[in-house]
Amino acid sequence: MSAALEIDNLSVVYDEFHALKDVSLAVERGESFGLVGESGSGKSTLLRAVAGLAPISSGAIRIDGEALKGSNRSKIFYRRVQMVFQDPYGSLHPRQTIDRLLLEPLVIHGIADGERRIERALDEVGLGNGFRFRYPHQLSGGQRQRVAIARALIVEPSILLLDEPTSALDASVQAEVLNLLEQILRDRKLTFVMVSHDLGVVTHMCERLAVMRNGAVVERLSSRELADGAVHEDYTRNLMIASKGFVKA
Amino acid sequence: MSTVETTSEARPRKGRARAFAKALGRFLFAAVTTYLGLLAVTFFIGRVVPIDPVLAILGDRAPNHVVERVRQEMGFNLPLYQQFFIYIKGILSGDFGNSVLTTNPVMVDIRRVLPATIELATLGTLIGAFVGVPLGVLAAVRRGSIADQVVRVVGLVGYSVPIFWLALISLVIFYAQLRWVAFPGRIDIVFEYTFTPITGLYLLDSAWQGQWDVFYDVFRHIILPASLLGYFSLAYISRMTRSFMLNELSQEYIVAARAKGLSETRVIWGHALRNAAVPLVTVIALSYAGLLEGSVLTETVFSWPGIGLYITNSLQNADMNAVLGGTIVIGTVFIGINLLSDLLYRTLDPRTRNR
Amino acid sequence: ETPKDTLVEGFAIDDIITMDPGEAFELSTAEITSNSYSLLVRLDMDDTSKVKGDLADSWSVSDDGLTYTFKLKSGMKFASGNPITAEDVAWSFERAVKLDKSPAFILTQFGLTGDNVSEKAKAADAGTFVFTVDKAYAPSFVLNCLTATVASVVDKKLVMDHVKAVTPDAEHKYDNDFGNEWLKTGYAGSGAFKLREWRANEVVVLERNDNYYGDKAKLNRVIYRYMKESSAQRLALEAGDIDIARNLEPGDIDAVSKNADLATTSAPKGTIYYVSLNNKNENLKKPEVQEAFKYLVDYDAIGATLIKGIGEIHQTFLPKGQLGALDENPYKLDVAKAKELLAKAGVPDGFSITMDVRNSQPVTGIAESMQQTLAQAGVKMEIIPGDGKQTLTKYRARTHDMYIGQWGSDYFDPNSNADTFTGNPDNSDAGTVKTLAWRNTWEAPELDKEAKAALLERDAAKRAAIYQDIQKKYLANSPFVFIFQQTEVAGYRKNLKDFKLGPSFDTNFVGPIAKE
Amino acid sequence: MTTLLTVDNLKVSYPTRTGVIEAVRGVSFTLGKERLGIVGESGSGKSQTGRAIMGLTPKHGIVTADRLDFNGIDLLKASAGERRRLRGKRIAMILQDPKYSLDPVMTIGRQICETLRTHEKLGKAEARERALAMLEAVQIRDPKRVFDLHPHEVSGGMGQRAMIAMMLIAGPELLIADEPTSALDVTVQLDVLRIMDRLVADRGMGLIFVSHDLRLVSSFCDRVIVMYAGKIVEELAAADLKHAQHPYTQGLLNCMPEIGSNRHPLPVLDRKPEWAA
Amino acid sequence: MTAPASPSPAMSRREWLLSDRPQSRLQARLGRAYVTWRQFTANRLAVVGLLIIIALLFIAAFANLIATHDPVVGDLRNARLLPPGTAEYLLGTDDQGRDIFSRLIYGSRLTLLVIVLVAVISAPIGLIVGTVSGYAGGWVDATLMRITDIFLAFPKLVLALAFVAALGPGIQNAIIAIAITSWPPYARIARAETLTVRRSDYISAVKLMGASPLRIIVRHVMPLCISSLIVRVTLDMAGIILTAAGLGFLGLGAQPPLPEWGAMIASGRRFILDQWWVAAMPGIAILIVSLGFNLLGDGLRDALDPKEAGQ
Ligand SMILES: Nc1ncnc2c1ncn2[C@@H]1O[C@H](COP(=O)(O)OP(=O)(O)OP(=O)(O)O)[C@@H](O)[C@H]1O
Ligand SMILES: Nc1ncnc2c1ncn2[C@@H]1O[C@H](COP(=O)(O)OP(=O)(O)OP(=O)(O)O)[C@@H](O)[C@H]1O
Ligand SMILES: [Mg+2]
Ligand SMILES: [Mg+2]
Repeated sequence: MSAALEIDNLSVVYDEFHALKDVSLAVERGESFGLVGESGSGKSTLLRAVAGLAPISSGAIRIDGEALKGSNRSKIFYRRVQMVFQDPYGSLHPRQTIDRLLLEPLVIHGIADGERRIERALDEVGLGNGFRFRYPHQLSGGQRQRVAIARALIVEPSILLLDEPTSALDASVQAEVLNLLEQILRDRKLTFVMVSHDLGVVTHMCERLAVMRNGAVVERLSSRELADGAVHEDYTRNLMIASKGFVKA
Repeated sequence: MSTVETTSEARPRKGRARAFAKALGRFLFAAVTTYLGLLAVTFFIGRVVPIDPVLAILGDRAPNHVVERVRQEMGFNLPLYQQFFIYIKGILSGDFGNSVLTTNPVMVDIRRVLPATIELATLGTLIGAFVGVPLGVLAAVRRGSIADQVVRVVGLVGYSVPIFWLALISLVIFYAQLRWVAFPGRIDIVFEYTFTPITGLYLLDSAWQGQWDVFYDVFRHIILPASLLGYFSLAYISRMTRSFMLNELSQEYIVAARAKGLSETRVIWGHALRNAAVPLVTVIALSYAGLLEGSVLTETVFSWPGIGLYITNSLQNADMNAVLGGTIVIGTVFIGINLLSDLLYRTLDPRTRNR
Repeated sequence: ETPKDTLVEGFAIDDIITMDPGEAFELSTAEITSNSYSLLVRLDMDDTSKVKGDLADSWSVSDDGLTYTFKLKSGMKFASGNPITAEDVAWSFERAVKLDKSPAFILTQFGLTGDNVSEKAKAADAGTFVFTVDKAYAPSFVLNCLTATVASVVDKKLVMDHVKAVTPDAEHKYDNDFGNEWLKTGYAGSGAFKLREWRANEVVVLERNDNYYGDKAKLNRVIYRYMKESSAQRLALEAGDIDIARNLEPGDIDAVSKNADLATTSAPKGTIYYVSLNNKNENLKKPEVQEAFKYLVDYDAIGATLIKGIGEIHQTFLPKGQLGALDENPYKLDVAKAKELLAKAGVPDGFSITMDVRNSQPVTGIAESMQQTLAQAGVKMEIIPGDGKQTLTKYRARTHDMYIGQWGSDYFDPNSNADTFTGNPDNSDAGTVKTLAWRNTWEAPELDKEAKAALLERDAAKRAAIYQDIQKKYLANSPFVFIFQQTEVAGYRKNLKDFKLGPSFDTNFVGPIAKE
Repeated sequence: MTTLLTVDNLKVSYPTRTGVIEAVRGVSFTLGKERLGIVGESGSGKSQTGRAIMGLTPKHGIVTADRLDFNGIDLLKASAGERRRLRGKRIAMILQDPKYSLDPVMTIGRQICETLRTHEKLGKAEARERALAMLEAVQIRDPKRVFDLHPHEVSGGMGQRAMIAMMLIAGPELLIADEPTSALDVTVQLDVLRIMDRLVADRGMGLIFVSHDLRLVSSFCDRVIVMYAGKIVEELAAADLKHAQHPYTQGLLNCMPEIGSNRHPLPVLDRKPEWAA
Repeated sequence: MTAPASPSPAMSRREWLLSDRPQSRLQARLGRAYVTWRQFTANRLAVVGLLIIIALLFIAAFANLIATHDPVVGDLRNARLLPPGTAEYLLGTDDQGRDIFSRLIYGSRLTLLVIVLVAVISAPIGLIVGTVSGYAGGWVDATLMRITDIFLAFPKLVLALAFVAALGPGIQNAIIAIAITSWPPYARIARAETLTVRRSDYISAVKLMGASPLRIIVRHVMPLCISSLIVRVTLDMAGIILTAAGLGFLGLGAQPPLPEWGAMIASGRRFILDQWWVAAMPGIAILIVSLGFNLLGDGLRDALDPKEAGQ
């Protein structure tokens, strides 16, 4: 049985700048996989490349064993793979109500019983029907991120790509969103790829993770190994120390 | 201690030069294609104009055989595309043809009329910028105050008033009634014999030659039209300044500058305006370009012998060589101004220097 | 304030396209040329149906009416200092004919061609010029034509220094341009003033010619300054920025004449304003409709307002002052009569029509006024405005319904107008003689024949009678509604002495003008 | 310990068309030569408190307090000029994001010199010397080069150091740091904190450290104030963090996932309306 | 859910509109419109502008009832160039003896006609060109922007003049000429807006839903451009009025006897020294109406497009 998502020697080049250099990964079906690294290390680029939003210069991506061609993705692909973005303030169309936002994928894919689905999706992410006709600016960051998750889930994908879904949120709100994601993961048996710069968040959510730096994967390990300090790279170790907080000299 | 070097610091200078050359190449290509389009559109219009160009050359009373002869001589009997090629060929060899109306080569005419417009538009823009920028700053700093409202209304009226109408009215007031200014043209006929312009910018020329009586006369001629144009650019510039300043004043670095204990003057003029100046350069350049064309109507009212008057006159007389020449020159000036403002932008904004 | 030794005129000189007298055919140029070049004969200001000598001291016509012999005054010089000889006169004629520009027909209509001109216009000796015509024309006709600026005498020696070699082709059979290119802006004359400079749409500068053989000009310089608008000219005149305003409109004339420092002067000119009806239009073709339209112009109101001071109501095609002009204005605004006529023509409820009008006064105002009066008789007239060249292009292509135009004689002789208003040898669209009659698709062979006969009538009084007869018939039955004859008006500062306007455009002399 | 700053019942409000927004609703504390942390979630009024002390509240905001005293100077009564002279010279503030808080068109060196020359009569050369020394003090390796760079040409961490240099160069007695490291990568964050830590210790300044990260604040500061909806809900010594009383504080402490700990689901805050009362 | 979709007695209409938990699409939309309206009306000058425009519409609609005289037929003999305030001629008469007041009233129809037609022609062209160009990028963008640049490189008025000269003078042709010259800036604006949103996450999100480019442009990008476009078009109305008047002034716009304001100024120009009102009155009318549009546009911008305010 092939992996849910396989990435082979993927490179992405933006105007002569190598954002990703020969990255390879494999994520099993039903697995939750984490990506950590500091800002600019290419985490988002990797997810965007999978979703067809970044220019792929070489390498291959396979979903359930099926190879994807270049950056073009079919409609069917998008029923399988969905993504939640880093910035909840920028990922919702500012002029559309939540209702309209959630209706859009249903219309595109010609899915019937929109009403019911929207209600259910909102319910699922812990937002009542009362939020349905609001505009994004009438929501808090956490609520927006829930809407974004609901939108991703409404087409019932099998793979969910999460690009730092909580980095823009307060710690307390982050906890709520993480709990929600965990519950969905459990209920729907989704395959997860989650990006974060916070080792705590990644180990909390994922079984395995990869550490990225300057567009390349420097280390692959499991959460267990990380918790035990079984780390090989200095860079990873630095990240670990930093996440512990300030130590007085 | 692990200091993270950023990529931008490490970027080599050579790459920068190459990027600049590339940008320049792209710009030139754009300029050339724009040019060709410009030529094509004008040429097309020129040939569709329902005026018999031969009529412009000969007048109504010419006998018919003369008309036919001239038509052939001018090549108006050739197919359109051939005429276009002939025209382009002329342009490429630097020949814009002769003006029917003045019999001079078009380039000679334009060399004579262009300085008049340049002088007018430049003075107008200077007035607009030197008054408009401080007004805009004032409005932004005192946002919502009476001063802000006044600046706003002054600006809006500037946007709303027909320029030719205002020109007429002010001519009646300042020339006919008060006799404060001189009219028409650029200079009194008295100086026709005593003053020889060098650059064609009379203010500069007369000052350079120390002919202060001429300078005064030229000034009395230019001040009214220039003030009118200045008012229009002022309306635009003050409004843009206001919005740029509001934008800059809401930035965090302004808070930081205040936190440093800088005086308000320094915060506003040294930091906010310095940053607002970057987009303002483009605005002022645009308004300059706008005045070049806004002068069409103004020049008509003030009998100002500039390129606007030249083009309208030629157009009405189906003098297509002159129209095309004039349009190309204005297009060149437009494109030149754009290039210049782009360069200025680059020097003013360090962020555009690399990357 | 203008300088003491300089006369500054505000003048709409935008029609000037060349200064070569052999080529120029524009009204403003006529004035400049007549002040800077000499002719054999000029109009007699005291009786404009006669001519008097300019360069010519005397002349005689042979009995067969074909040969005109001119004796030149002696000791005359061009502005350049070269002597004026019959050779210059002959060469000037030859030059004009061979150049064959717009005004050349004034000479060629006497049978001159490039091949025979050196024979037909030649110097018998240094002081005698002999001109031979092909038919026994009325001498008044020939002499009148010789007062046209195309017959100006140019300085052969000077021009020869500036000729440009050209390769002869089918159109131009000669190996040089007769100095045409240089003379467009250059000067080779002998008038009271020399042309110093012409800058299109800006200025014409004249300087006194000290070699002038006649009365020397009083002022050193004359500057014609381009100004189009009447109100601008008036402003400048009031402010003393110009000495003479040449294109004043009625309201401004009033104001100027009321100003203590200023005065006005006027003279009727040979220009006639008319409305023409194109016979291609089914309705306009009907004689009753044509007549009805003559009743649908409010002549009185127009005369009292729109053209007050700048024109006089005039309903025939020969302007007052020309030989044989008929001074009869029988038509008045009469809507009832017009309605009757329209009913007779089978269009009792009127019809819709367009009129091409150029954007200038007073024609726009007259057109608007007609629009209102025509509407009273049920005729809906739409005005199509355009600039001069635009409406003319349409007019010359005969695609108009109605056109409001002006016509100034090509030369100061009744034949000029008679020919254009009646002659139409080929009424097809391909017709090459584009007279005004042709432009309105109208033929009047009878009248044309009469006009041709008048040309050969050597008795001036009889000749005049023929023209009057033509005009009477024309008045009753033609697609032309004549409205007024232009009066040229100028406002000037009172410190000017001896400023007068002449009867035609080439008789506005600036030489006698002095300043106090 | 001498008291540097006394804040008593500070209120900041913004009248808007839809009603008055009360950003800070009666905050009181005192500060000596110590490190005081202010924590709280987004919008709880941390920054507004800091800015009110600096006198940087926007014009349309209304600041009131029973007492606002800096070293014996009554800030409420001080004229605008006096307050300006205090700013940068005696009270300084570091802003959150170096990308936005440095003037983009001015070189870093000039911005640092500007602070200095505003407050001290100093020649250009001398100011430059001092600035270079300060850049070195914030551990920039090649001060001469960085001096002539524009803000966009340096990394976030370096920009934040430049910002610190700019604010500390005139030797203030009180430093307000408003989330000085939240925009930085975790690894760089610690570098910057260490620099601040040393400078504060060396110069004996009072420090107000604003952050939303309770754990970070408690490890860095001596004393912590916890804010919620414009009010102080709890004040405690950093060492006593584990014994926090208020459920909000407890919630903040517990809701962060940690490496190695295995809490599924994470505890979440159950906000009670009475906290905000 | 117990709250009814219509305002309950306990809830004022205003509260219902301002509710931050709307119960229906309609309520959400109305609420949004209401907020915009309140933002708009907070700007007093903008309300003045709106009132001017409403007055213009009213006057244009009821011109035949308001006007006291025929706008085209005058009394050349008796009522030529009468000053304002003369019995029965409120604003005086012109050189054809026509009542200036009535001409101004009827002229409002022409003004409206011009701006409405120009807006209807040029705004959609600009919107389509701009969004397609901005979203598609590549050679489509390059080509479309080249064309736009060519039109922008022309002095606008000269280009309009040339077009009118080619098409022949007249109000329809003036409208076409102005429309042809006014779409490029709209295309630029729409493109700039599109470029900023093209890479935004919410457009990426829609793309991830599987939406086609056409759908993205029409349903997601265009609505975003529309408000800044509306603002710009409103602000441009004044410019259009001025350009039309300029053409009229040069004799290339509306034909006589149409009471077009610019042409009225042109014909009044001859009397400016003695009968100032003939040219002054239509000038004032133009000033008021274009000021109205500018004020309205300014207010709209602040209400619709807070971040663009002032630009
Ligand atoms: N559209 C683009 N054009 C050019 N460069 C890009 C583009 N998008 C990203 N990059 C560059 O690619 C690199 C990797 O970016 P990416 O967004 O993947 O980083 P990241 O690991 O997600 O960082 P962060 O934690 O800040 O989100 C960065 O240096 C960025 O500048
Ligand atoms: N200029 C202003 N006008 C109106 N309200 C404002 C203004 N500035 C701040 N506020 C309000 O004041 C409250 C407190 O803001 P403050 O910036 O102090 O929060 P904070 O605790 O610093 O949050 P963060 O962690 O997001 O920076 C917020 O609700 C904010 O909306
Ligand atoms: Mg990212
Ligand atoms: Mg804050």
